[in-house]
Amino acid sequence: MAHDIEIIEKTPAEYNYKKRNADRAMRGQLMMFALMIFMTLISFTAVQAGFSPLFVIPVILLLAAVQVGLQLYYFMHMKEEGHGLPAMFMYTGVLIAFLTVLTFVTIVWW
Amino acid sequence: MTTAANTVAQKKGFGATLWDWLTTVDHKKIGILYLIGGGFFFVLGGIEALMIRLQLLVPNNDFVSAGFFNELITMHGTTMIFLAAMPLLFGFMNAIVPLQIGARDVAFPFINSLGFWMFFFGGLFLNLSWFIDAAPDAGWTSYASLSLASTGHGIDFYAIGLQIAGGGTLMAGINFLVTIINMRAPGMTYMRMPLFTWTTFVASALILFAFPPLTVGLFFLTFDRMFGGNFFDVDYGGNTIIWEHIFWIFGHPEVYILVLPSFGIFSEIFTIFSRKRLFGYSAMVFATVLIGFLGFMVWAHHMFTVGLGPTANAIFAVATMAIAVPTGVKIFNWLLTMWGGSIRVTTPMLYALGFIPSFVMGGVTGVQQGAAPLDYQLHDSYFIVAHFHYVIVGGVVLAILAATHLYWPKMFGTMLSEKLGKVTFWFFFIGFHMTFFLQHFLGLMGMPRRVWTYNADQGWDLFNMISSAGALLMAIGVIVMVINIIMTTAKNERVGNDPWEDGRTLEWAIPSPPPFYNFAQTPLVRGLDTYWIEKQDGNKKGYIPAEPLSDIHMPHGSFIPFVMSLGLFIAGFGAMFRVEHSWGLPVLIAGLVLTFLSMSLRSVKDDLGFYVTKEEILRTERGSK
Amino acid sequence: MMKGLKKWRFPAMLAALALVLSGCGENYLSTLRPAGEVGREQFNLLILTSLIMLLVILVVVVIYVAALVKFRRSRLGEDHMPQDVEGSHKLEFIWTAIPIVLLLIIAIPTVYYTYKLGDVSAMEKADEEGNPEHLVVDVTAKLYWWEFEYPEYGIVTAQELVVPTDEKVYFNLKAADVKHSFWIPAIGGKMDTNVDNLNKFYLVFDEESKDLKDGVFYGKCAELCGPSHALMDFKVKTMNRDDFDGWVAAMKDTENQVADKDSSDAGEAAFAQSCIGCHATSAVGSTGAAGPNMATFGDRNRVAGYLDHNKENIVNWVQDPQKYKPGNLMPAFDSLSDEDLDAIADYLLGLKVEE
Amino acid sequence: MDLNTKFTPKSWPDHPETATMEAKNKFVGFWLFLGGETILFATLFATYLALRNSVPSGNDFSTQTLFELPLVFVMTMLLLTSSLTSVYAMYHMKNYNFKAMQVWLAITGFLGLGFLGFEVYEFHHYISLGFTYGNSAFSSAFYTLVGTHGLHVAIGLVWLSLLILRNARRGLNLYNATKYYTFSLYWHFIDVVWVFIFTVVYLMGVVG
Ligand code: HEA
Ligand code: HEA
Ligand code: HEC
Ligand code: CUA
Ligand SMILES: [Cu+2]
Repeated sequence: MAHDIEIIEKTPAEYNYKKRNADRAMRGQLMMFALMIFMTLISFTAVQAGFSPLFVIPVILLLAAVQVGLQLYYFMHMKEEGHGLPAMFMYTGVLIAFLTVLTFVTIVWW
Repeated sequence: MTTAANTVAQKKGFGATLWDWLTTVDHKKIGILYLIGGGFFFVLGGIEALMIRLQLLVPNNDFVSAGFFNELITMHGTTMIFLAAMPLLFGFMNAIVPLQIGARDVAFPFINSLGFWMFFFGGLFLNLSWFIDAAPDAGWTSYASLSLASTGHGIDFYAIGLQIAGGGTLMAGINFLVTIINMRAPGMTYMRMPLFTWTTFVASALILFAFPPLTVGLFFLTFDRMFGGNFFDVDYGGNTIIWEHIFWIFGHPEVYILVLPSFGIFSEIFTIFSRKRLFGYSAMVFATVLIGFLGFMVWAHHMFTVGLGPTANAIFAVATMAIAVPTGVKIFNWLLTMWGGSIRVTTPMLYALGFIPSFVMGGVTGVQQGAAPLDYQLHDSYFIVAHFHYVIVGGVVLAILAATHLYWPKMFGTMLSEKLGKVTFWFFFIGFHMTFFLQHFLGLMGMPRRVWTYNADQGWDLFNMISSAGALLMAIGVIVMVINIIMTTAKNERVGNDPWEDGRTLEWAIPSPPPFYNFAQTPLVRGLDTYWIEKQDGNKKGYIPAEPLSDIHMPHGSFIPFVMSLGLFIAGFGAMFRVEHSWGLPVLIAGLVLTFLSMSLRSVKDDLGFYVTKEEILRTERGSK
Repeated sequence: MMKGLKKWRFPAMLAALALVLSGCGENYLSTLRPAGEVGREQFNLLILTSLIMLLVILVVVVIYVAALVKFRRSRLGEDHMPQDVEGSHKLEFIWTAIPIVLLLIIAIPTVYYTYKLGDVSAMEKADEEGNPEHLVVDVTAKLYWWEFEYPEYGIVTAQELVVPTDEKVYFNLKAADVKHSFWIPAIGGKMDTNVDNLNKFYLVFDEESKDLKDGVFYGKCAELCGPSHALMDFKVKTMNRDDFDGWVAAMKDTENQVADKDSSDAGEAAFAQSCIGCHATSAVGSTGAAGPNMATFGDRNRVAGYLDHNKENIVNWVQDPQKYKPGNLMPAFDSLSDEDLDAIADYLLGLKVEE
Repeated sequence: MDLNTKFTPKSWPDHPETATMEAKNKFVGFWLFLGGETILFATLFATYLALRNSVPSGNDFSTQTLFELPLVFVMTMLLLTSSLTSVYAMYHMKNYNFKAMQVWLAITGFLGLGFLGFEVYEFHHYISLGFTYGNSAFSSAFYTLVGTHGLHVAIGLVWLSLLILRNARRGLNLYNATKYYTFSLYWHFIDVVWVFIFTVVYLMGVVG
């Protein structure tokens, strides 16, 4: 329970190690951010450029999916340890979400 | 506030006791609150059912009017599903699951209490429709074209009331999930969890994924009816089929939300009263998960006649049938649990024994309905009514009644009379088959469901009469049970830890009822059926402690959940009467402000709980010996 | 159990079950006494699945009873400690595999018939002259009554569907106000009439209805549609193709049969005064009227779909329709004099196209 | 646990957001909640896709006549950037640098506010064109989907303000570290939803 929390002082070496790791992770995050912005730009340009919808729509959907993956895995740390369960529930959610959307674009009609 | 939650209730005055119940965050007390609330609504829904059957007793009856009949069936279905069956199951889940996993409480005691009060106020809101304006009358499914056309405020009550109660359910679901994920005692791996815990887990996951669509659907309905939305209004480009999909994306998982915990309860009963571990435990777990998963792939079997086209119908038909396989695995595992066991037919076991053939009959008619072309005939006929009462009453209600007898001693410390319990069973069981068996044939003989009356000489007269008589027997059964409860409570003969003598899981290792902190020391789990293992090893204490005796951290009670739910309740009225009364909008805003203010109060005022001292624990433990 | 079940027994059991079930219900209303190809296919599916289900129930009950008899504690003694078994892969395989096989047996005809019954491609087919090859009826479901239009012939009727036997009849289904569902139990499964779109399906009528109790098959509304959902019945008259063609011709002859205010017939005059705005008396036209078309009223079997077809009921109905069908859309005409009502009823009963 | 336990950057745990039992519960519970939110938004998206451009006859609003990409682009950039700033905030949270965290969070809040401002402007503009909530099924579905997202942003801002103000003088501890962390999860999730909104609603809307 809560009162069991022990306060562990890190040694300078441990602390520096942690700090270095954190900084490296942060640089990674920044890279990912750049990537996301880049993909957003591509999406907007692709639409503005007026390519055929048959080409544009799959591309922007794919980019959106990739971008969301980056958000989840990097910004929301899903790639880190201890996220197995959240990941499982998110995947289930995504699957059901997909089925729902699929239904509504196929068998709801006029 | 309630640091004194541990002082025994009897010493308190009425006001203090009431306050204690209004503010409690103890999972065992919330379990009892759920039983009281759910029990009340079950009787209410039952009375509505009796009125339905009375109206259909003879042809061309005019016991109730056509409009009132539609209100009756709508409220019967809605009440039974949302306000009776689910809360009653939540009651047992709350009371038992934390004990089964060796936890002191649930993960979010505050949210647990909030979930209850939202259910309660939502149910109250819905049922006030009987006294204010009109009750909802478009069926529990509330299909959009009819629910938009329905005049008066009935459907508004439905949409807002269910919204509030549904929010509570969602919270309860998340709470159970996190409890089971995080609060398990050391050694309690996933594959050592009792089946009731497993089914609670999967049912809660279904809640997590099924209730958001309901929330959205109800919002659409609310907006269409009260705020100028056009989701379902065909004249404005809307589409009513969207409602049907959303409702059943929620609605089909909902029926498994009901039946899975029931399966869990029966799994416990079969093992206890066969004195044998569950046959094929891992297959049972797998089947539970699979049923939950497949439960999301089949919703359109309620819409075979809507005109989705042969491809969609064929896919959903086959997916539907697939669910029979894991369910069958469960049935046969239960049978094989009994096989080679030492079967003692107590009241709970009697219910379990009644459950097997009843549920199988209901299940197989479900598979028949899953055959789409056949369902074109069966859909919206009394065959469907027969099917779902066989699975719901034969599965869920029997499970609730069984759990009432099984867990009563654990929850209240006294045993319900076995003799009266068996009387209840036989009345209920015979009445149940009498009511619903012939309805299969009524459906096949052309009787549509939701009919307020029927002309004589269409060949339906006799069967309807028998069906109505059966409902009366069920009512007698329930009344006998109420008498049983009253008598038992009056007699108040205390029982020990393991009143059924063959208890297997952790809840039977501690006193009945358990002290408010449950386990003086967190137990160490060495295998499936922990308590059984310890008993076999001659461990008198019942479990091996995983920690030294020390202070226990407990949460404070809180009145905020009650106030938050009350705020939503008040806001509901404001939203509904916004258009015709000038006070509507201010009331809507006031209610929401009340809710959000109390919510922020909660997040701003840190509540770190309190500690029960070692000495106090020792005192309590000695007292209960 | 399966061993005893020799191959030939299965069809025999099918037949036996079919026989037993078909004793059930009235032949003009029961799905168990199908009078058309679609209904018969569905009935066969019912029998097939029922047998499989009975088998499943039987297996379960046999194991169950045996376990209960053999392993009661009262027999084994209080202290008996059963052996704990974890499970059995062999058994588990068996009871996974056998249900799968049984389900496949059901799934194959299910999928087959789903496509077969959903096939309406022939609906639009026309012969060289552009005449449709098949009869198509447009059904419009309205708050508590049914309108049937025959676009090919330009005629419309209400409450009683008239169709030829022994051929596929195709339906366009639509609801005008709220959702209903079109169901003729003895002929075949239902289909919803949505407010959003047209639904299409077909039925086949084998039997001429004149020999039935009321000379008609019963049709029902199967979707909750408001207070009078229970009373939203319709009737189906089936006749051979020749009779049907005769009926169509007679219907077409009502082309100019419009109630006249100045008619010498008091009933017709009164009707023209108060009722013509909603009720047409000529069968030539199309759907969309506010009230049922009356051109065939005298031939009908029921008033307002379910009341006995007599003068008294017509008069009562016109005076207070809400009393009979709560929530229906016809206003009460309680100010009409008794004579007028009487005359109107006579007039209506005289509107016939059949002899 | 005592709220006033003081940590130093060196004693601050590696994963303060899951250091206590309560924190673990909140962490898992919040992720599950996001799982549910996924379905909630999926239903809204599905409905929007089904009703997109579905207007009564004589009404000629459509995605193509209505939406303007420059505005959406600016909004997207604001929200994406705010996602990054909240990552910075969590970076400092993990380093036990309270001040920097608060500053980055405040920036996050302002970016969010900017986003919301544009959204209000956008809705206001559409409404002034006559594209009101009750205009058509299309408009209802559009406003409900985008509006629900906007509402999430607004709730997030209120939450964030409360967090910043409430803890301004207390500093970081294990009790509020989770609260900050779950907030950042929530904020990223809002961003995730927006990615789909700008793609599915606006970009696909303009493409047709
Ligand atoms: C607890 C609730 C519950 C449960 C568990 C079920 C279980 C099932 N239901 Fe039911 N159902 C409802 C509650 C429930 N249902 C309700 C409330 C409605 C109506 C809603 C409304 O319209 O108001 C409904 C309606 C409904 C329909 C729609 C009918 C219609 O309106 O046209 C269908 C169609 O496929 C269906 C199918 C099934 C199937 C295949 C199962 C399966 O899960 C059953 C599986 C179990 C078995 C099959 C038995 C055990 C298995 C074996 C012994 C193995 C061997 C078996 C075989 C090989 C067959 N149900
Ligand atoms: C959990 C779900 C549940 C349960 C338990 C029940 C239980 C019962 N149901 Fe219910 N039913 C539904 C869910 C449920 N039903 C749903 C979803 C519908 C569809 C609604 C719709 O179409 O929209 C439906 C519809 C429905 C119909 C069809 C209505 C129609 O289509 O026209 C009928 C008709 O017979 C019926 C009957 C019964 C009966 C007799 C019981 C009995 O089992 C009830 C037994 C209980 C009692 C008899 C109560 C006893 C108590 C007392 C008598 C009071 C004692 C007094 C004191 C303690 C003070 N139900
Ligand atoms: C506002 C429109 C309206 C007017 C005017 C109206 N009716 Fe009707 N009538 C209806 C509707 C709608 C129904 C179908 C009711 C139902 O079955 O739910 C109906 C049904 C009937 C029926 C039963 C039809 C059947 O096929 O069995 C009769 C008879 C009838 N009306 C007679 C009359 C007479 C006589 C008058 C004039 C005195 C009249 N109606 C005026 C709307 C109207
Ligand atoms: Cu029309 Cu029911
Ligand atoms: Cu279902």
